[in-house]
Amino acid sequence: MSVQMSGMWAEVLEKVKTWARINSPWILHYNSGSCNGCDIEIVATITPRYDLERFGIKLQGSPRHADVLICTGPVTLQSRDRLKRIYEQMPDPKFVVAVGSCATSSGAFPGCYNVVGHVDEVIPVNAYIPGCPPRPEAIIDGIVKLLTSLQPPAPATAETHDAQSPAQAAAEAATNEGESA
Amino acid sequence: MLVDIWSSFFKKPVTQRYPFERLEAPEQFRGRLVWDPSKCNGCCLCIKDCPANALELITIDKKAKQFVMRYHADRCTYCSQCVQSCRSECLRMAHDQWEPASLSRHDFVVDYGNEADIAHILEKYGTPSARATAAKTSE
Amino acid sequence: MSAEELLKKAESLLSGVGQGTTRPEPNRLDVVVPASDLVAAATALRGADWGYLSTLTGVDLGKDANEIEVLYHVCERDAVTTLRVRVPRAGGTVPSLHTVHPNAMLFERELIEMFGVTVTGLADTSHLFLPDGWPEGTYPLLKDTDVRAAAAKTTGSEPPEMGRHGDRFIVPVGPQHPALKEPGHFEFAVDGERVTGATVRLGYVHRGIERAAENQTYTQNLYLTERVCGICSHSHANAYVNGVEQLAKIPAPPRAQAIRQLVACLERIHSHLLWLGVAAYEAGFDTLLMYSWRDREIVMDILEQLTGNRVNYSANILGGVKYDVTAAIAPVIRRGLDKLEERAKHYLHVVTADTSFLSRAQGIGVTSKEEAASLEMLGPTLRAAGVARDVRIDAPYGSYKQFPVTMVLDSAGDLAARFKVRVLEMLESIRVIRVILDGLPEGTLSVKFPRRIPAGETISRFEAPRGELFYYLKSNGTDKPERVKIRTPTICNWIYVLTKAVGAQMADVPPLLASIDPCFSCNDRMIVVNRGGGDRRIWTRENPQRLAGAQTRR
Amino acid sequence: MRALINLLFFPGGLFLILLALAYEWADRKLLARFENRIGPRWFQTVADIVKLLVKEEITPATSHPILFGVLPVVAMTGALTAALYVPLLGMRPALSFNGDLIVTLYLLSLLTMAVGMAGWNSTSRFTMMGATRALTQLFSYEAPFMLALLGPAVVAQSWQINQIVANNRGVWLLLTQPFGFAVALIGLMGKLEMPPFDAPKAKTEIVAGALTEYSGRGLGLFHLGKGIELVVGLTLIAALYMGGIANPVEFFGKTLLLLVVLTSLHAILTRLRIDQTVGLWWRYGALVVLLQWLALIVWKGVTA
Repeated sequence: MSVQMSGMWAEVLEKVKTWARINSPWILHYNSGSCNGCDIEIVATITPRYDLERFGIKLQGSPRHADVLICTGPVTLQSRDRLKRIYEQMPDPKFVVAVGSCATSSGAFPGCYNVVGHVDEVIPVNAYIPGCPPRPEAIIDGIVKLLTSLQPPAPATAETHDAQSPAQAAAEAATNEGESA
Repeated sequence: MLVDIWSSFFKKPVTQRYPFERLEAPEQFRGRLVWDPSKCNGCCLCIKDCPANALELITIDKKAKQFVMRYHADRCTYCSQCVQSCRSECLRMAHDQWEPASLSRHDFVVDYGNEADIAHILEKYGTPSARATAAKTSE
Repeated sequence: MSAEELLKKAESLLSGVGQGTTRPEPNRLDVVVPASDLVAAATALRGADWGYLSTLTGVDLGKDANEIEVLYHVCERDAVTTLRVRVPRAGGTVPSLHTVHPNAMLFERELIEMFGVTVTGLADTSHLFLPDGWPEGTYPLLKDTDVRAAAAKTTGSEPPEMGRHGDRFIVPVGPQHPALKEPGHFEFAVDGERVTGATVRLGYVHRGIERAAENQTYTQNLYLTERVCGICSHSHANAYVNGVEQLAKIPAPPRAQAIRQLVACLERIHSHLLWLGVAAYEAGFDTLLMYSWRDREIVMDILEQLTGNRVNYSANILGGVKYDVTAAIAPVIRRGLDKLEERAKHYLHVVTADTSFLSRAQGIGVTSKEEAASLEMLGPTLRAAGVARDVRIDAPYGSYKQFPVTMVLDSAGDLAARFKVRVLEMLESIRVIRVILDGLPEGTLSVKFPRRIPAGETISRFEAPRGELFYYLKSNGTDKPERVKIRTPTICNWIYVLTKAVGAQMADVPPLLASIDPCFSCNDRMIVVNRGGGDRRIWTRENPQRLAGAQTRR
Repeated sequence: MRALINLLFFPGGLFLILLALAYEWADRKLLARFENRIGPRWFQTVADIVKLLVKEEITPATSHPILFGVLPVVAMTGALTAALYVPLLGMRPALSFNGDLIVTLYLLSLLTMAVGMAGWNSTSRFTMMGATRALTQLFSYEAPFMLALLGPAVVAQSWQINQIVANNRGVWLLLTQPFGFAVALIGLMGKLEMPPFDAPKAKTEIVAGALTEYSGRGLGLFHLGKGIELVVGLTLIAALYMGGIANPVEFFGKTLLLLVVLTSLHAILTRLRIDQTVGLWWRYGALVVLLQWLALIVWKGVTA
């Protein structure tokens, strides 16, 4: 399907692709050695009070179905290779969010020997959410920041859409959510 | 269970629409650490008691009690032991700053102190460097 | 029978075997036993049905003494008998106790890989916590081992064999799996839908906390022990703080003790509600997950307003508590509890009367009272089988004497009974919180606590939501502990799950796994190989002993 | 030319896909509201499908590549062709011949066969178990489901769907044959693998069942096939048991009513183990439907 389309068509297709990727990010959760404080906060974001499904986020079981890998914990030596293996199995385009101070920088376990430290020593990380554990709202804030960063950067010609500040972009990315709820 | 699902069908959803409605965290909430340079006497008790090596005190002028506190927000475990250990009460945890998420690692190092000192520190030390403690592999 | 009579009875039982008995604390008895007749001592205690083996601690006495001391802690209600065995540091050998206590097999494995002591008569001596590629011959808990270098030399862990095992069909439930909120690797040999063999490999969450605790100060360890497990963080912090306060002989003021018990009960409600949702989700009942976690937000808000964090409350400091139950927050707690009580009663009805739910919960993993006692299980899983064992009632610590808790028991011993016991424990916690709020003693929140703790050793037991949590602390007069031993409740329930998994339907295994409320980060250990052969094994009384002996890793 | 437009755009392909996505959205939104949460936005299912179609497709090495690519297309076409014989939106079905009820039922179970084949083809453990469970479940609910749908055909004396609808105009067979209706509805839940019959794709046991290895285009097509099967099944039951469908308003009213019933059953029941589902179908499902047929034959004998 790599036929070369004329400029306008290609741009529209690209816009539709990004729109779809922003509005239906399926997440896969992997705990690489965390004390499960962050993991219960991640599951809490899916329950009625925070309900991530209003952003189109669904918790998936298999790496094949997932777009965003949410990783917690300071990557113990035993789960280091499994983390790499899971990351390789996910289809492109994929993103990684490191949740919790342990995933961002070995948080409360600097002195422990069986710990690699932080997730981005093992796989490339796109967004960090420190906190021990971060509140569910902070996790949602991190994911929204990641999603808005996928928005195509405002092209040189300003007439398509003006440069948006992240907060405004966050509102616009999920703006339909407002009226439909 | 049938009564349950139909009663919740007609009730308003309990979902809190976070990015659009932002509820304040309770008064007691332990958010980001805030340091007040005026009261600090450089005793470093907070650095000794921190379980995550998240605080570094860089002294510019001992006698005039001029310090710059380098706070690693990503290492901090928000346990507020430093607030408990500090005898001159110059540390407190802001209950309204709890959205530290960011896309790059370098937003997490916060330098507290007056601007002149911080500028002086930055060009002297350059990018934030971790205190090479024995237990922690340096960044 | 009071602690005094229990200890006298133990002393008489061990009179022939022990070389010297001392009473370091009113409820503890130390008996020095030579390695040769350790099994005789253990059998003497076990024969008279005196208690269960709570755990086994190794202590490195240092280069000059050139000895390792192995302590076997046997607990019966509020009395603790410790059998002390000294072995040379290099090449020390200790007989295995797994024929007497099935759980000893797991504790001995930890001893082998952490101290290098060889245990005779134990079939499976493979790694328990350490990663697969850990360099041989380096023992992390010996004082002179350079753990950083050993960790750097660790090679990658080999992925599970994805091929078929001869005739059997292996279903891997890998470290990443929707049923597991935490990493653990299970392999179920399956023919059709029936499970014929089960192996488990945990250790994915082993961070090396016990070694890290030895070179951090007592204050820093407070927050390290709290992060062993996120759901029962307060239990770990409390057990550690009780231990240090016993060492320093400075009890926390009564108001602080009461607030600690209040936060412990709130944590029990939040942990059981969380478990209710996850266990229902494993059985495929998503609506109950959504409802129980929606109601759990009430107790999370209370905890956030009281202590400032939803999960790791860090309420304790050495010698007291950080936050006070002010007149402003008490009514908030009461209002929340009224709503929670009404919802808990509704869940009790759902868990005992909903036919579609009971079809997946009744008669699954049934355990008789003797079986549960012989397997030395812990926590609500044990109480659901009818064995009355709860540290808060047997050995009340802190303010549990002032605000007693009544024990919740059931006799059916299957999955539905465990749901029922945990929901009733929630209602019981709500009642106790109200009693505490009414009778909160006045007084200061904390007392001055020295940085250096006088030399000594102590044992601190605490009833976490999943069962008895055992802490052994040894101090050497400096501001850093000499040894911190943590034994978490989930490790004692693993043998039960694996033996019950054999012969069960594949679809019942996730709910069975969830029924003991496993907390991998709590116990981050365990590899048990239970090939189970081809035949379907009928469970009988003496199976625990024969099974434990037959563990062979092919 | 008009038939082509009919086939590709209006009651056929594109419109049907959008209708399927709308029904899937209604199902998810309803379930969310049962669980007291907001639920997905209106364009959510469209975004999901578009994202899946543009995602990278990974073909596992151990599976047969051509079969791996073809099976989703087979599943999709099975569901689409079944929609030709069904009175969508109250309009005359595009194709209609004597005996098309049996063909529709066969085409509907073609999708489950394709899922079973896909599970067997990619040899990971979870897909193998998912495939065996999907096929066992197929053989357990297929017979009672078919018998339940043939009840109205016997009353209307013909095997042609629009003939049946015409003869039973205005007679709500829901009342005269209640057991048949119940078995048909629950059979549809078994066919769509909605909980309590979602053992073949039980998330907490075998990850995603037969579709674990699929990503991108293949997963999207299977997902669409399931959505279309939901619409076709609902229309079929509404047409046969609820006094036929004359105009779009009646179509939407009746099918959405059935969808509400399905989703509330989905919300309150726990997932059944595969042996429990087979037991339930063969012991109770078949028995009830045969009793229904016995009553039908006796009643036919009396009135004839």
